[in-house]
Amino acid sequence: MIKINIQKRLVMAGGEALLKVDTEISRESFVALYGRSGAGKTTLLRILAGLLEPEKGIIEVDGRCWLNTDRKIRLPVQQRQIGFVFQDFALFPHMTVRENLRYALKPEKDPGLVSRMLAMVDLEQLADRKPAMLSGGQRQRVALIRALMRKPGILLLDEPFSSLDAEMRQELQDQISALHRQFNLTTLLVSHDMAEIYRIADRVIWLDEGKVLRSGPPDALFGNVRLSSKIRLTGKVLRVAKSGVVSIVEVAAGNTVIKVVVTAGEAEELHPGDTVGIFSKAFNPVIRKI
Amino acid sequence: MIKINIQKRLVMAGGEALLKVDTEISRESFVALYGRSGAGKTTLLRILAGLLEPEKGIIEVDGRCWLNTDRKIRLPVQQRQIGFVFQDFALFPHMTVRENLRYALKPEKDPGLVSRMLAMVDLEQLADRKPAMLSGGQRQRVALIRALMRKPGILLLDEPFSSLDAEMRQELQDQISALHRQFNLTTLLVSHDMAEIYRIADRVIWLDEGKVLRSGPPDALFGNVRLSSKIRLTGKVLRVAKSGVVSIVEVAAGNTVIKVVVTAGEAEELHPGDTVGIFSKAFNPVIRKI
Amino acid sequence: QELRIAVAANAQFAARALVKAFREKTDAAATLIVSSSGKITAQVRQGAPFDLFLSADMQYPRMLSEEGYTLDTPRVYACGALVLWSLKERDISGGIGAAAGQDIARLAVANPKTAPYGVAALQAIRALRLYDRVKDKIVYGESISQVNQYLLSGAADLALTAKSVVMAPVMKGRGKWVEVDSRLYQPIDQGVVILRHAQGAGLEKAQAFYRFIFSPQGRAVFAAYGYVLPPLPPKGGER
Amino acid sequence: MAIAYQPLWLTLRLAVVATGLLLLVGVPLAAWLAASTSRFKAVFEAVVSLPLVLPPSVLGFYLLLAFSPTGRFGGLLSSLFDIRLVFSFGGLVLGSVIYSLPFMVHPVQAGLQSVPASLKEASYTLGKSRLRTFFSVLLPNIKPALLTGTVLSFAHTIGEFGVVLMIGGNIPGKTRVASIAVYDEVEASNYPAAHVYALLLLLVSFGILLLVYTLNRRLFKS
Amino acid sequence: MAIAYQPLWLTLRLAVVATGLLLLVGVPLAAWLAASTSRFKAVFEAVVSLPLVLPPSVLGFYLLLAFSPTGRFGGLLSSLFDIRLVFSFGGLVLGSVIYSLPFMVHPVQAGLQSVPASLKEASYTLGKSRLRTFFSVLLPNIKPALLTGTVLSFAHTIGEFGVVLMIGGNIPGKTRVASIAVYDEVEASNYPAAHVYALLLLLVSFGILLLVYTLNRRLFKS
Ligand SMILES: Nc1ncnc2c1ncn2[C@@H]1O[C@H](COP(=O)(O)OP(=O)(O)OP(=O)(O)O)[C@@H](O)[C@H]1O
Ligand SMILES: Nc1ncnc2c1ncn2[C@@H]1O[C@H](COP(=O)(O)OP(=O)(O)OP(=O)(O)O)[C@@H](O)[C@H]1O
Ligand code: MOO
Ligand SMILES: [Mg+2]
Ligand SMILES: [Mg+2]
Repeated sequence: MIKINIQKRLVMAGGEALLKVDTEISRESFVALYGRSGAGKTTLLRILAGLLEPEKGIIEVDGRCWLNTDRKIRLPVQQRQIGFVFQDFALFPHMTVRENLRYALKPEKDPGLVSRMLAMVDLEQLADRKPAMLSGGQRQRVALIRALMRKPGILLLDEPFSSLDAEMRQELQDQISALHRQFNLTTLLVSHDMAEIYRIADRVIWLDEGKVLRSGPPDALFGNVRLSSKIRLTGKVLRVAKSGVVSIVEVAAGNTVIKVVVTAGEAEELHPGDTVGIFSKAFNPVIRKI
Repeated sequence: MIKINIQKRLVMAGGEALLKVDTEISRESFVALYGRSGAGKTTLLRILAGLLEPEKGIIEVDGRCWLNTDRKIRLPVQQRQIGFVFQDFALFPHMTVRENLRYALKPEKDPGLVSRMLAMVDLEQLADRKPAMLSGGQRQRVALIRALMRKPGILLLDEPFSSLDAEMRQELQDQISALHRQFNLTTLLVSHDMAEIYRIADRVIWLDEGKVLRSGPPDALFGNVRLSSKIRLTGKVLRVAKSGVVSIVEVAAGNTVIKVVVTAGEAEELHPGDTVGIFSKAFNPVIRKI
Repeated sequence: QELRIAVAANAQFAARALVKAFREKTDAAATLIVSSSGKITAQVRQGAPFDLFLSADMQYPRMLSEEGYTLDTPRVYACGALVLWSLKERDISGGIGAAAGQDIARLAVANPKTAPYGVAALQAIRALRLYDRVKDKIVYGESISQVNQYLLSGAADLALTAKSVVMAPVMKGRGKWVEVDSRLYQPIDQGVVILRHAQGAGLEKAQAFYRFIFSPQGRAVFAAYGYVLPPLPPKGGER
Repeated sequence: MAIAYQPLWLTLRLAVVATGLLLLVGVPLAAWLAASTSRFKAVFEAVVSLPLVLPPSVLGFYLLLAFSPTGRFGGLLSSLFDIRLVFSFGGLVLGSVIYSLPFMVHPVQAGLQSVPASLKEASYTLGKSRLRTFFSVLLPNIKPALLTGTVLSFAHTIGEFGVVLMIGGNIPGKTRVASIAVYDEVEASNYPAAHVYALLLLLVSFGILLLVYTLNRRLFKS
Repeated sequence: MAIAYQPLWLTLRLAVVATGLLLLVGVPLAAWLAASTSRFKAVFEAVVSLPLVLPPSVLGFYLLLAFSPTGRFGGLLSSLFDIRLVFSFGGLVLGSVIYSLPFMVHPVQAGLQSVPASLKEASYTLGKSRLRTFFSVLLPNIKPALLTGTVLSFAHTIGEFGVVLMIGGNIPGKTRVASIAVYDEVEASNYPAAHVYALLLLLVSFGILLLVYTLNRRLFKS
């Protein structure tokens, strides 16, 4: 069980604001931190890791006090047994990929782990390269497995999949899911991607301007109506084009553009940029693998 | 018209490989570079920008020769009239956000542009901050508008949306689309996100191990059919749950989770992680503003 | 341990010859430590391991003796003579007055603050009422050695230096020089003292060398280097 | 005990002029070395450090030989431009610049080598020339290194006296800088005056250095 | 013309020992300054540069006063540990270390300040102590700055002679280093010998510097 109750002043895009989080995370859960850019996700992760100190706050992990500003307790980063993947990767530029991993290894741990991890993310061939010679996604993978080398109790991931292609992303998500279960990890993942969160997280903390807007299981949070054969999409109006007596509204919804026929009266209320919901009463979807 | 015909040796994850691209990009098109991590996307962009020289090759833009290794021609980066958004943002750490933008401004350009751009990406409040004090997504937005300040002829974007939340991402995509049309830009965008590509690109170059695997319009390439009042969504299978004689398949599509009822036989072919298309024959959508 | 003799720069040539002769005679070796009298004095005060000090004047050894760093009072071993020196062929037979000439841009003189030869040189210039005419041509060398360097490098056209310098073997045939009338400056009495550091066998060696300085052979060496010899004391300098 | 302030002024003038020149000369040289991929780069790097390994007054002696009107370089200067480098302020400046060159070049080169390449590239893609990029992007990003080079050069020029003593000729008001003045007092066993000079030199230098470092922190923070 | 090689050996020994000590003392000091947020940081930074602003032989004079057995510090050392710092090799080493300190501290501090904080943080999250992080992550990432500090200190110790002459006393085989030997020959107007010494000093130093820079390039490339 992780208890967090912290306060920190931040200067946000909309002026000064307080990052104020009071929540509990149960052991071995997979929690996603969701929220707009600048909401305070990275800051919260850094406070958990001990890289940043809040003005006021308490952090307790499994009954052990990591931070208590009132009692001036502050467990050093090193003793927090965490794995952290930085948004900018923070690979050591003077070490090769292998050396980066070996550095992370605890002395007693078996050195074969390095090779196994490299194989897992398909980087064996690049093991002797310096980070500067890697592509963005390759760097991200190195950062990810480096954080796993110590088999930490808590894994903190700051957008670890943002530069990965869909295939690699899914593969790594699965692997992290597996590792999460295998090593009984508690994982906190910063992500912007609802689908991703839906896939691997069992709880979401939705931050907005430093506050917890909502939190709970992903499907409850993202407000989907679970009714089979019913569809509700949200999207943005791209264009409203008159076509005879009716108008055709193009709506961008996720990865699709949907054209909807509306009456002239309805069309008047719709303008490009509007957020709209699309509902369907009689929807008989057919699913096909591609 | 941009003609590219280049060769460069790369050390890929799977050993050495040749980046070999021979293609043409028409003026004012919006081209997406798609491909796995390490496929050579960034490298191609850097070669186009003049930041990297291929072993052999020709680049011609609107009849003007930018590069010809045989004739030893190499137009300096500065004269290529490009905008470049780096994967690591490359903001100038000693300048504030505003100064970063002002630096990019051509002397003759109106200084009001800086404020307008800042407003566009919702960063006015942070204009006087140094990049180190920004969140990842905020940095990305600054990098993006900085590249646009010079109203370049060709815009090169290396995963410019990877650290943005869905809303901001969509907003910026729309803005780039608009700018692309407004300034008659030719835009090359590196992206891993099919949906994103589908939304804003009109052509995709799919790189794999340094070679062009396929290229063409996104719907042809990713196989989407656009029919009004018809819906076709692509998504990923999240879960397949038996429910009596039928099974319920949960599919993540964009920002929505859709549940589809399938027969037991159909369910056997579907596994979590599969990419699927969802079609509907009889779809009578209702649209409502929210 | 070898005898360590600290010696002022101007006396180093004569001292070197002296050490050689001493060695031939007594088979005892000595090491020279060449420095400025001021530095040597500062170092002796802080316990420098020197046995004997051949100064460029009487003032420094006198100070040391008064402060108790020596075993006796200083005694004059030689009187320096000032010479006017030129590398180029030019008429300097008229003495320092040549420095006022059109063709002379720079006259090198030792810094009177740090070198006794500088004091003497300025006394001579003043005595000849030349100071105002040459003062803008004067460049000051930290020591006699630097004055020599100014002349030898061609940076200065004329130099007022010690006669012992131009008499030194390394300077043979380098330019021409004339002696400055010794009545124009106060005699440059150079003193020697045995330092407190000399003890036991070292003291015996130091005393032997001290005696050698004042022996006829030693005096001949100083004479050969152009020094004026002080009159021998009635009892022959035995201690 | 009369304390002459002239040497102090002269020293400050010398230090300011020499440091200024060192910035003008050393920074481009450092930039060239940092960017160079020449096979002989190591040779040039070693050569830049060489003035250091000679004792200052020996270096001064050789500079004296070189600068003297009867020497080649000095003769040329003297006949062509009527410039005399020995026993003149100009000579002191040149001598100090040569001697302090490594203190400027090395730190700045090291600083330039640590700037991420993407910053330079970003500036190029924004249409900025190499020169503009150098001044607007590279230099501001190596402030600590520039500061190091400036402080080391400045302090070293203040304290340096071997070279200056040799080629300057200790001419009051012209080439007698403070370091020589203190030295003279020590040599003359005039310790009280030496103490006063040394203290003055320390205080003034300390004041300047403190100002520099404090300003630097201020500027850095904002 | 007899060339004594002893001073050369002594010089190399001095330069190696002093540079080694400077690394031991200067690097931690630089690290402390780089990390410090103390209000008095600027004061400490200025103090580190101060040995530079005194002429070497004047600094040497004050060190002589301090180190001498009749002085406070020297007296303490002499009575407690029977260590004598004046006119001994140990004194030369200490004097050189004090005088060359800024050449080590400043570049290294500047280098450390330019390392991105995230590298340090990443190492902490990997459970590595501050010390381990410092040696395994920070130092390797400021190689150019370390090289600068080492080369400047080394070269400067080779060429330095004012301090060494004053506190060493120019005793053959003990404190007569090469720089003093050249100086002596120049002082004795024995120019041929001076040229030979100077050339030797230049060649040896050049050789060492070239080796250092070449090795550095090699190591960097791999
Ligand atoms: N400086 C370099 N020298 C040699 N090879 C390099 C260099 N930089 C990258 N590579 C290699 O070239 C290949 C292509 O890299 P590139 O950065 O173009 O990939 P990418 O398609 O942009 O990948 P990502 O989506 O992960 O950013 C990679 O396998 C990488 O290891
Ligand atoms: N060092 C800092 N000092 C003060 N404020 C900061 C600092 N770093 C970031 N901020 C501000 O705090 C807010 C939260 O930043 P944070 O990095 O936690 O955002 P985030 O949720 O991770 O966003 P993103 O998704 O863009 O990475 C932002 O508005 C940012 O401008
Ligand atoms: O022998 Mo000196 O140093 O010119 O007084
Ligand atoms: Mg963040
Ligand atoms: Mg890339």
